[in-house]
Parts: sequence; structure tokens; C-alpha cells
Amino acid sequence: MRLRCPLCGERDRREFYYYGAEDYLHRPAADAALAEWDAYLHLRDNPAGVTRDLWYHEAGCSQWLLVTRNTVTHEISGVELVAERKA
Amino acid sequence: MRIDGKGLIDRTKPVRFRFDGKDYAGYKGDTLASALLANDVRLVGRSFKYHRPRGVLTAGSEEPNALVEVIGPKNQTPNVRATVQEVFEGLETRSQNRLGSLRFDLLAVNDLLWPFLGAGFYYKTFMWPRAFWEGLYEPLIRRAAGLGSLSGRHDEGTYEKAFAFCDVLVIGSGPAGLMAALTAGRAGADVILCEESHAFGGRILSDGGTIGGMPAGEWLAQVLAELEALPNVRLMLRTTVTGAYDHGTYGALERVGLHKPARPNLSRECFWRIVAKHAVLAAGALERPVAFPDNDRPGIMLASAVRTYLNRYGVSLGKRVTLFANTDQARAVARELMAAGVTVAAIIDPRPDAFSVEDCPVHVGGEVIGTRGRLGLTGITVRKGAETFEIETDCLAMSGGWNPTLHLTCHMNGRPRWDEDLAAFVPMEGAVPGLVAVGAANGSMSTHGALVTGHAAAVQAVQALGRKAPDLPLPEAEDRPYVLKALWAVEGKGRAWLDFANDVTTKDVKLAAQEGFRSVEHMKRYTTQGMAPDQGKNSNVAALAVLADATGRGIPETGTTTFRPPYTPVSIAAMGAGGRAEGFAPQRFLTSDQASRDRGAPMIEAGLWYRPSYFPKPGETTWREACDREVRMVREAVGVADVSTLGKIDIQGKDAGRFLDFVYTNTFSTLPVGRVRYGLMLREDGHVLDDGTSARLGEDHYLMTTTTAAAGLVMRHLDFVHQAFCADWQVRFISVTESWAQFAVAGPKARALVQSFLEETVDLPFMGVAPVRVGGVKGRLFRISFSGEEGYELAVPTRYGEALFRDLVARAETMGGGPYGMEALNVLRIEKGFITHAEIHGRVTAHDIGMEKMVSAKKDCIGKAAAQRPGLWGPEREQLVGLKASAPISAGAHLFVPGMEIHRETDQGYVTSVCWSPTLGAWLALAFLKDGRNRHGEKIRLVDHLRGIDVICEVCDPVFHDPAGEKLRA
Amino acid sequence: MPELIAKSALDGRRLTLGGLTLVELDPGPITSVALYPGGAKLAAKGLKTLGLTFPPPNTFTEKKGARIVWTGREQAFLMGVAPPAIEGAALTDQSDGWAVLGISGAAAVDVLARLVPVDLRSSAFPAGRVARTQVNHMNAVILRTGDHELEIMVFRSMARTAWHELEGTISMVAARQAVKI
Amino acid sequence: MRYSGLRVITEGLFGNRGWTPAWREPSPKAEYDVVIIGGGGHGLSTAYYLAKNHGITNVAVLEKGYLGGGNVGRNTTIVRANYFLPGNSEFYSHSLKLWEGLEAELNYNVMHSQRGLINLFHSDGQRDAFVRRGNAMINQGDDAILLDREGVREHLPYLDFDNTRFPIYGGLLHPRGGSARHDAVAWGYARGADKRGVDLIQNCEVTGIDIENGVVKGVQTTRGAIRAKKVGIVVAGRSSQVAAMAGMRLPIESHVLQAFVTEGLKPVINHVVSFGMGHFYISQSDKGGLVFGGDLDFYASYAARGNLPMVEHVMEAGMTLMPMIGRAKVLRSWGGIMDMSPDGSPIIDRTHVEGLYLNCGWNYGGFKAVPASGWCMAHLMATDQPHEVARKFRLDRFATGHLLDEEGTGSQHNLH
Repeated sequence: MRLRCPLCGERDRREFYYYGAEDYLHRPAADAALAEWDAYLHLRDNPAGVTRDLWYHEAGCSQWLLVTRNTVTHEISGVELVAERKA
Repeated sequence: MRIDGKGLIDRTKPVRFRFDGKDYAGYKGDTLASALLANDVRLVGRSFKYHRPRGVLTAGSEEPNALVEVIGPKNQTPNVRATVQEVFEGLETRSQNRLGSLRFDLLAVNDLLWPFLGAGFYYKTFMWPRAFWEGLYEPLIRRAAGLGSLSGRHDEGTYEKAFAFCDVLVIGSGPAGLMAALTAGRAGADVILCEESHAFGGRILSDGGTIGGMPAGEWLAQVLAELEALPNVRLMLRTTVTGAYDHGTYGALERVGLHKPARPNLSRECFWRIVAKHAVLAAGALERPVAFPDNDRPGIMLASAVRTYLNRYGVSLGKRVTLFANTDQARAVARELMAAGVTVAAIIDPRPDAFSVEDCPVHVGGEVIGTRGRLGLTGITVRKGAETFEIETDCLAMSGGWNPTLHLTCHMNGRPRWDEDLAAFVPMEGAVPGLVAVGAANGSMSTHGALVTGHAAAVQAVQALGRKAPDLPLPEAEDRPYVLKALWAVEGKGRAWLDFANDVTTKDVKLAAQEGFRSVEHMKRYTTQGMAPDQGKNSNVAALAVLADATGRGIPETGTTTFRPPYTPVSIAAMGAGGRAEGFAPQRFLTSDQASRDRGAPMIEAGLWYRPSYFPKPGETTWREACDREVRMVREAVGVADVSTLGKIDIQGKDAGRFLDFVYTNTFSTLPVGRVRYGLMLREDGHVLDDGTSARLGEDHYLMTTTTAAAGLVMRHLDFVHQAFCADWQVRFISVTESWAQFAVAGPKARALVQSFLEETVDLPFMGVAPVRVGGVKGRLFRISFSGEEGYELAVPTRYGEALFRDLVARAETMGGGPYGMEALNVLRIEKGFITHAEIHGRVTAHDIGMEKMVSAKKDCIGKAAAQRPGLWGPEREQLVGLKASAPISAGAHLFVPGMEIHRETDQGYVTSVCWSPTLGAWLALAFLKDGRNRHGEKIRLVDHLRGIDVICEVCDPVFHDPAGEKLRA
Repeated sequence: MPELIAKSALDGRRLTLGGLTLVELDPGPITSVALYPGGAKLAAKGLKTLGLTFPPPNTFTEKKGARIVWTGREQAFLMGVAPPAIEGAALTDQSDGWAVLGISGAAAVDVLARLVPVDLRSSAFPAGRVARTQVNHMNAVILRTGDHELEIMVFRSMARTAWHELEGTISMVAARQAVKI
Repeated sequence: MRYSGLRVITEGLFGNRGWTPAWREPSPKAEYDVVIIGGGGHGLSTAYYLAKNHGITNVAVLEKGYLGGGNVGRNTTIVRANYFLPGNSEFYSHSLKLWEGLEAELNYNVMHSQRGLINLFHSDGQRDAFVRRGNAMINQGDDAILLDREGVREHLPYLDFDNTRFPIYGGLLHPRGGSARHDAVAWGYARGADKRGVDLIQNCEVTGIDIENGVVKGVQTTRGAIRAKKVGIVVAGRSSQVAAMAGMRLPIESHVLQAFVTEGLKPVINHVVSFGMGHFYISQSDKGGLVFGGDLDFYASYAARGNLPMVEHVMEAGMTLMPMIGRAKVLRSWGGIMDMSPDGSPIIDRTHVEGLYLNCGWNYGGFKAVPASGWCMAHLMATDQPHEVARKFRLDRFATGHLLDEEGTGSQHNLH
């Protein structure tokens, strides 16, 4: 499995750390209801298909990446830097 | 028997080898199988379940029968395919899976019991009495099962792993693969050509023929010479591509040194990770056996293998050969045998419309319905219409047609497609992105078809790479149609084998269907068909056909099982190369490492680091004596410890304080320059992630300390928080763990010791930090303590670490102090009630450890919201307490109310850290106890069943030593 | 006053085998230059005093003994010289944090192909390129400094493991060459 | 048909013609009292115990593929009861007791073999954590024995005691731990359920769940609509998709876990061995293959196949721990899809829909749970009350913070 880091280029999966779904980027407000925090931390669409999730180029440039990929075919259709993501 | 004038072996290079203790001679270029056959050794193994005598069936890695042990000077290798293993001078081998000798295997009794040992029999019996399963039945089954043996000794062989990259990976070097490699190579693409065998050429080596108007061997030599000369083509011999993985990654196993006597540093095998933009699967096809009664005797071989042994190795399996085949193509072997002077007793062709041109009896419409010969074939029974007759023969070449070698195309869950004309599965296009199957692997069975499709795939690949396809004329070659009538099984008396390796017969498959195991997956699992070392390469399709027949369905409707990696079995040592011994994970060494070892300190692992456990003195016989002394030394004089393993993160920028406020529960933006503060960090789910001190070195400059264990974790966490939530803040950070050697100096004489190193006068308040100069070197001095004594940590650039440590220790010793290790460090911190990851083990909240007040109410921070969940609060939670006892106690013990019964429901908590405190003269523990903070002063019963400890303790505050902190602030 | 003797991670160790040389190098000062948001222009001024510019990803450049190596998003290591005043960036001394190994010889890339999951052949990784990647299980910075020369930076505490693995791999590559001959 | 040694002999003497199908192949009826979605180990055992314990036999098990085709047929077959946290402890203890009588219960040899599980530890801290766990096991009434280094050597002389990267300090021996023949468990429950009248319907994929006014009414399937008073979702690996049919978003992320088996070898490993530092566990099957595995591939996936980095990591762990297995050759690798929950523990609970029940989140410990999971799920569906030993497996525990995080790795799904 290979991921194209927007900075380092295409690299082997072993250089990356996987965190979880894109949901982690949408941190609720500090005073949000606990249900919102529950959804943020735990509940997932978990699709069998295209999803967006978070990877960390741990052995490379230390950037967090937002990866668009298919959980069934493992096809990767997009990678962007979390720090420079568009919305 | 060796045939003069045939074969590609090097007859000028004889090789001696041994099999089952007997010496034999072969030639360079022989496999063990060809050399044994040349020596008329037909019996080479015993089958898995019935221990039937078995001979060589194939000439490749798909061999199900001829599996042997190779005995090396130091170790042995089980389950080696005799059909792949090349002979070399001194090769020592033996047969396996037998009780007694190969000729007289006592377990052959199983073959007599076969009516009771059919598919799934073990699910129906061995249930009574219950205790007999582990005691009797299972050990017997285990001993009888299995194939070869491991020695039980460490594998000390050399193995390697490597990465390779290319534009086009060509798998297989028959006509299709060669044509693909040549086309891509001439186009200037970066090409890797992998060939499993020990020579390039594929079926060219076995079948001969003509290509481009010249003998195929000549064409092969020309193409190889050109490929070798191309700098952009890499030829990899003895390399099997074993797996297709995501995004153009392929696993491949190279047999580097297995065909030679062992040499120092020469690896046995190399496991390659090949990354290819395009791949061409030109792996050919595998001929399939026919299931007729007793079709498994030594002397019965696939027709293509008979041909390979004849043409490539100059060997005939028998003197009177019979051919039983349902294709025109298979007839060639009979003609070639006759041309080589071998008698062909008969050709049996089950097709009623088959031709008959050979100069030997041809039984059109005939079928083999039985065979004879206990340890090797002596004769066969043939049925033709109503007539049955015997033929004396010592070799039966059989062919039931061919299956494309499409396994790699299934590795990413692709299902193959049934091709009615070929009566075989063919690859589903696009099943592995970037991989195209060509030639026989894709069902193009003629040489012409191989050349055309190999060329076309390469053209497609080079064009996709943006290169111009070379103008390469296609050489002329044989293009006969491949016609067959599917023949899977022949009805008759007795058992007809489908899966030779796992002893699965047509009866087993029918029984599975009869018992409702009608799904192909159920049949496979119930009968174990396809689960033997050949992975069903020889049996899957036929078994499927028999199942389809038994269940009244068509083959496509019945479906097929999936092929999974690896294509051929790969040794654990090859895929795990480099993992042996210390290679499993990097070792990290402190600058004080040698100095500690010089003092006899046992070094223990702390994550990847090695840290001194204690520093023994002459006369001390146990670690406890040393530890107690070191604790007293710190409490009474001064001790020195290397604490460089703690994570250090340098954080700068105008928003640095704001950033720390966000990741810590408490506030750092208000910390004055030159001061240090203890910080607590939560995971977003509200549990404690880590703790440590952070120092403010300048207005916009902090230095964060993490625990040793969590250094990497915290860095990743900070990167996430920064990049995900505040990438635009003016803050940057980087690890400086490796940049500084840092030493704790603790004890009443700490200040004096530290002072002796500094140019400036030490006048730091507790929790202060200042830049210092140590012997002309820039350093940092922190007044922090993990021991409860007045403590400092002195940091210098790593290159000076060893010198500073040696000097610190030497001077400490003149003051009645010295170095202390992890054991003493642990005692000191327990006495003081300081927590480590033994306490913050991941299920612990700030509330649990009594630090809820450190969660600032004035600001948001990571983890604050989720920590509010009701389940993380309240008296049901176990809270950090201290325990004091007068008898030995243990970490891992559980806590109970004295007098109450001991079981799960009465469990009150557990102990995380324990020590003998020389300072307090008592056993101390840190523990988690339900509602613990309200229970100080209570007696609690500590029970460690495993260590036989049952002690009443007193519950108390976790800070045992100097609770007011007077010593710290002295 | 103490006299502190500086020691490198491997005492300048050197190995030659099968036409390959492995040696611990002294990189001189190493300074991390991490740009603040909007700090690129200010930082460029500081770097200009050395005749350097902030390197594009995966590259490094050298000028008169000063080398600037891309190491991450808006981050570079200035090597070989003491850092000038640079504004718009966080500067952090990394001189002691790394061990630098040089490997040279025709088969240097073959050796690294056994440890590094990146295509380091000169066609894909010519001189002037840098990769943040791994040497087996260790994070590393790998620089292509010449046709047959590469430099490998690993965390100082792991230098012995790096040496051990490179040495072992060199032996294996050398043994293969010996068999071919 | 009752199975026995005598039966095997008499059938053998008469050409094995008398064996009858292990289960019927019924067509789905229009309505059932209970529909279980999922014909894996948990679904089949749920149906079995609904019939056996609660007399509810008008039950259908709907399986989209073949019975036992999910994780029950692709795991490393370890059976153990060695948990620390209350909630898990009593549940797995109950499960192990059911295992111990399973052959007699099902009249099917599932080859449950209590050959002993040894968890190795490699530091003082790990030892303490294992002792803590071992004491919890004994408090629960199960068994555990602390082995020192020499004790481990007696059991496992082939480990590399001298050079392994993380030295062996000792081990926690769980004598009643062991393994079983995975497929047989599914088939045994299937056969038992079928015998009690349960309809096992294969090749029947559920495509929708019918809900009216908050009450479940039945399911839509590729073989037509089926009405049901109660529906159980027991489809670990696909839980999120099926639950979504009822409008639920689950605390589950799906991950692939690879496992490996070598070619057959004569007996060489007689225990189940687990390596604490390297995420590596191994046993030898009765057929002789070394069966082993390690960690997840770690990225969300439904692909039922893995990639090389984890393959290599597992092999490297094997080589540092027990280098004698180096020359064993890996025959086959495969991947299972794991329901990873945020605390590593499962969910057996009611849902917001009346009559709809959920059994999921088995992470990678589902195989050993098969008997108790079915037992408790059946209890829940029959009585509408959680079974005593499964009452902490609540769906809302993540929201409330009543977590069952054995590993202490936190709410990240793939870390358990």
C-alpha cells in the first residue's frame, strides 16, 4: 500500500501512522453537549466505500494528511495536508 | 533413467548428493527430483493422511508429493520441493512424514482404515470421554499429522529483505514474458523480469519448438543476451512473485543461496518488495491431473512434467510409458519419448473423436480406471467402451488440460471468470490494478498467442508511461488451437485423488455434498481440499467440477474459492529477515551507557532505551541491597541519574504559551520566564495521556518534558493538535530529546555538587530554570525533583554527556554520594507519591489521581469536555491512594475489605507500584481503590494469589515522604 | 571546573568492504529553521547572508560549506555553519541530535535498497535530493551527495543500531558480489 | 442423526452412504418470531440458544453468503478467559465454561483443546500488569499461574532466551486457555440450531430493516421480505452497514486483521504463545500448521486482505522471539474484518428501535466469545433484559463514560 504525501511524494504505507476518520477534525465547541462529544469521539459512518481519514507521515515530514480513499478497493483518490486543508 | 543427448544439464559437472542416507550422482542444472528420477528413485514421499507411497507429480513449485527435508550443517529445512531444489555438491536430503522407513511406513495402516477416515470424520468422534481429547486423541492425531519437521533449534541462517522499483514488472520468462520484457526494455522503460525457476525460458526449456524461424532455444538465447545488455532491465532468476498488494506493490521471494553450500553472509533467501507502475503476469499455466482410481502411485506424472524431465533434464521416468490425456498438445510428449528411444506402451485419449497418428497403440475413447504397483506403478487398467484391459507400464503421463496461473490476479479479492472453451478459470481483467495477464496465464495457449499478448501488454504499459513503443517485429511461432474435452474424474472402483497433498478424493467431495456442505467454501473446509502445501493448484478446479456435478450445478454457478498470498509458501525467516535477535527494534543508548556498564550496572529496557537498573558495590549480593543503599544515598547525601530518555520538545513562537494552554489541563501562558511548571496532558477522551514539566526559557520559548514512554506519542499528539486546530498560530516545535544529555542530581548535597560544575552561583528557586555554563559549555539547569529531595537537572549538549556523567559521579562519590539506577529512582518516586505510567495506564482520569483541580476552569483544553462524562466521576471510580504494610506486598495484587469474601464482586481495587522503603522502614504501595480518597486510615486486605501474598495494609495519602515538600524547597 | 570532552556517537568509525565505505561524518552545527506562518520573507533575508535560499521539498543546496536541507513543511536544517540571525522562523539547535553516516561505493544504493523503502537510484534520486524516510525501523534523513555517495542521518541514540544494520547489509551485498564473480 | 465413533465405523463399513445433511436448506417463510441477521458464529449460537434455552424455535438466521463465512472461519482460533475488567471477566469466564462442554452439548467435535495459553512479559512493569490480570482471573474463579523465566523455559524451551530484543522475564500461564477448530464451531451450532427447528437461510442478504413507529416489523432481503417480531443484528464486520438500515450510526470502525498459517509440520509448539512486546501470537493446529497473527493493518478497511508492512512486522516478531520457526513456510495469509469499538469491548444491547437488538464490536476477540455471546444475545432477545454476565456491554457506555478499556489505549478505534 502506498500513499502520495503531498510533500514527500509517493511512499510505502510503513512510513505512516493511521488515526481514524476525518471526524476528528471537527472538534465540537468546548461547551457542546456531551452527545456531540460522543459523536465526535466515537460514532462513525464507517462506510464500505469512499471515506476520508487521517494519516500521519510519521517517518517522513511529520505532516497529518487527509486521505480520500475507498475502504473496499483501497483506491486512493486524494491526499491533502491537514494543515492546509480546504474547509 | 538418464537419456543420452537430451537435456540442458551440464554433463561436465557431476554433483554428488544424498537422499535418505544414500549417495547419488546428478549434474549441475538438475533439480533433486530430476536427479532422483535419473537414478530411478520413484518413491520420494508419503501422503499426508493415508501415508500412501508417492512419487514426483510435477516439475515445478506446485509439487504436492515430492516434499523432502534438506539437512544443513546446523539446521534442517522441512517441506522442500524436490522439483525446485537444485542439487549441489554435498546436498543432504531425506524423506518426511513417515514412521519407519520410506518403504515401510508403519502409518500406512491408515490407508487400510480409509473407509472410516473420510472427510470430516473427526468432527463426529473422539468426543468421549471428554478428558481423552487432550490426553489421548489429540496427541495421536497431532503426531500423525504434519509433514516435515523443524529441528526446534534457532534458525541462524542469513536472510535479507530488499525493495525494488520499476516501471514494468514482468512475472515469468516464457515466450510471453520475454516478449513483454523485450518490448518494454527496448522502449527504455525500467523493467524487472522475475523467473521462478533456475533458468529463464519457461516452457521453451521443456517444449522446444521454433520461434522466429529458429529453434526456440536459440531465440531465447538471443533475447536474453539483449535483455542482459540493456541497463534498464533487471533480470531476477530464482525469484517467485508471491503476492500482489495495494498500489503496485508485489512481494517476491528470491532463492539466493539455497542452491549452493552455505557461505558466510550469503543469504539463503531474499524477500523483495517490488513497486511497479505496471505489471505483466506471464506465469503460464499449470497442467492438471485427472482423478481416476489409484491415480496417485509413484510413476504417475503430469504429461508436461514428463516432457520437462525429458527435454530439460534428459530423464525418462520409465521404460514403458503410457499417456492418458485429453488434449492434442499432450501428444507431443509421446512422440518425443519415442524419438528418444523410450517405449510408449499406449496413448489413451478419452475423446471419442481424437486422432491417432502415433507409432504406438492409441486407445481413442479410452479411460484409465485403475493402476497397480505398491511402491511404484507396474500397470494400469483401461476401459474402452464395454471392454476393459490391462497395460503393463512403469510411467503414466496424464493430462486433464491446463489451468492458467492466475493466482496473483485473485490476491486483491478478484474472482476469476469461467471460460467454457478452455474449461478453466481465466483472470478477471483489472482484478489487480496495473496488472495484465498474458499468454497462457490469460488463456492464450499457443506460443504465438503468448508472443502477441506479451507484446501487446508491454506496448500498452510503455505508452501509459509516455514512451514510444519500439518497432518490434513479432516472431513467427506455433499457433495451433487448444482443444479439449473436459475430463475431471473417471468413475471406477476405489479412490480417485483430487488433492494429492491432503489426500482428498472424489468420494470426500461427494460426501461433503451429501452432508450439506454444498458451498464451495464449505466443501473446501470440510474436506481440507486446497489447503495443503500446493494450495489447491493441482486440485481446485477438478474438485469444484466434482462438487458441481454432485450438487447438480454448473461450475460457474458453484463458484470458486479465493487464492490468497503467497503464491508459493515463503519462509517466516525471509519475510521476517532482520528481525532476529536485536534486529526487531532499534536500540537506543544513553551517553552514560558505557560508564554505567563499566560500573557493573545491569542494563534494562525502558522502551527502546537501555537504562541502568542499579550500581552494585562489592559485597552486595542482591539488587535490593544496592537499591536500598542508593535510596539512602540520595536521601542523605547526593545521587546522580541519567534522565536523558525523557522526551524534550522545544516550543517557540508568540503563541507558544497559548498552545501549551490548549494541550495541558493547566495554564502555562502565565508561567514566568525562568520557571518550570508541572503539567498534565489529557487525551481527547478525557483520560490522562502524559505528565511532565515544562519550562519557560524565554518570552516565546518553552521546553516541554514528556515521560520516556510517551515521548513519541506526545509529539504525534502535538502535531495533530497544531495542524488540525491551530495551524495558523505562531508556534513551531521540534524534538530535542536527542540534543541534550540531562542528569538528575538529587539529595541534600545536590546544590553543592551542581555548584562545583558551574561558573555562576546556583541560586535557583524550586521549579526554576536558568542557562548555565558547564566547563565552558552552554548548559541548562533546572531545579526540579522526582525524588522529593532538593533536586536539579543539569543538561549539556549530548556530545558532552559521557564526560559530564563520569565527572558528576566521581565528584558525588567524594561527597558520600554516587550514581543511582532505575530501581532506586522508582523507590524514591513511590516514597514521594509521584506517578508514572504504571499509574497513568490509560484508564485513569485527572479525578482518579486527585488532580482534577489542575483542570483549569478558565479555558478549554484537549480532553476537558469528555472528562465530564458521568462514568468518569464518582465513588465507583478507583482513586489513587498510598498503602503501607509491614510485610512484603506486591504490584498486581488486588484489594479487599478485611473479613469479606474474595471474589470479583468484592474487589475494591488493585496495586500499581510497590517498594520497600528504606527511608520509612515499611513496604509502600501506590494503588487504586474505590472511593479511595475517603478511605485514608482504613485497613485493607491485599491479596496476590499468584505470589501467595495476603497482607493487611493501611490506606493513606500517596505522598509518604515529606508531605509538606519542605525538602524540595529547601 | 570540569573539562568536558566532546564525543561523537560512533567515534568517527569507518568500514571498507566489497568496494563500499561506511564512515561516521562530522556534520558541524545543525540548526532547525522552522518558518512561522508568514515568516518566509523574513527568513529568506537571514539565509541570504549565507547565499542560501529556503529549499523546495525533498532537496538540499550547498554554498561554501553551508548546506540547507529540506526536512519538512516549512522546515529545513541549516548544516555546517553557525546560524546567522534569522527572523520569521524558530531556530533550534540540532547539532547533537543526529549521527551522520556516509556510505560510498558503486553498490551503495544496493545496500540502502535493503533498508530504505524509497527508490534511491540516481534516476529517481539524483544528487541534491533528500528524503525523510526510514532506515529499517529508524527514522532517517537521507541525502544524495554524489553519484555513488549518500549521507544518512539518524537519531544519535540509535547510531549503533544504524551502524550495525548497515554493516550487516554491506556484508550481505558483498557476499552476493563474491558469488557472482 | 447422532454422531459417534460407532457411527463412523458402521457408516464406513457400508460405504458412508447413510450420512445425512448436517442442516436443511429451507426457503424463507413469510414470518418468524425472531430473525437473526448474520450466520456467523455469534448469529448461529444466538439461534441455537434461543431454541435451546428459551424454547423459541420459529427463528430464521439470514446469511448473505455461506454459514460460518465470516470471522468465525478466519481467525487464529484462540479460546481464553483472561480478562481484567469486571464486565469482561465474568463474560469470558462464562464463555469458557460453555466451551468446556461444547462437544457434548452439540454432539460435534469442535476440537476444543485446553493446551494452555502463555502470555509472555518482558519488563517488570509488564509483569505487574499481568499479575494484576492473573489475580483478576482467579478472583473470577478462573485459573492463572505466574511463571518466571525458568518456568517459561520449561514450557517453551525453543524461545530465544539469550538474544531476543525484549528479554523474556516470565509468563502468565492460563492452563484452561487453548484453541478450537473454528469452522467446526459454526457447523456445530448450525447443526444444533437446525435440529431444533431454526431455519438457516444462506445466500440471503438483508437489504433493509422495516420499522414502523419505532417498532421493528421485519427485514427486506434478496430473497424477499420477511416479517419478524424481533430482529437481531449479529454481523460483526458489517455492523455499521446493517445498523445504518435502522438509522443508526455505531461507535465502530472496521479494520482488517491478518492471520497466517504455515505448511504442515510435526508437533513443535504445544501451547498458545503470546509475545507481549511484539503483538505476536502463535499455536499449532492439529493438522500441523503454525497458526499465527499480530496486530491490525491499522487502517479502516473492508477488503479482507492486508498489506506487507504488518506481514513483515509479524514475521519479524516471530523471528526475534522464537527463531526456530524461521524455516517454516507461510502457506496462506488472509484478512478478517474486525468491528473495532472505542474501548475494545463488545456491545450486546437493545437499540432505540423496539424489537431490534444489536450484537457487535467484537474487535479481534470474537471467536472465544461465540458461546457466551449467543447465550447472552438469546437471553436479551427472549427476555428483553441483559444477561447478568453481559450487562456492561451497553451501547451507550461511550456517551456515559462507563468504559471497558482493557488495554487503556483510549477511544481510538484501531488501538484495541
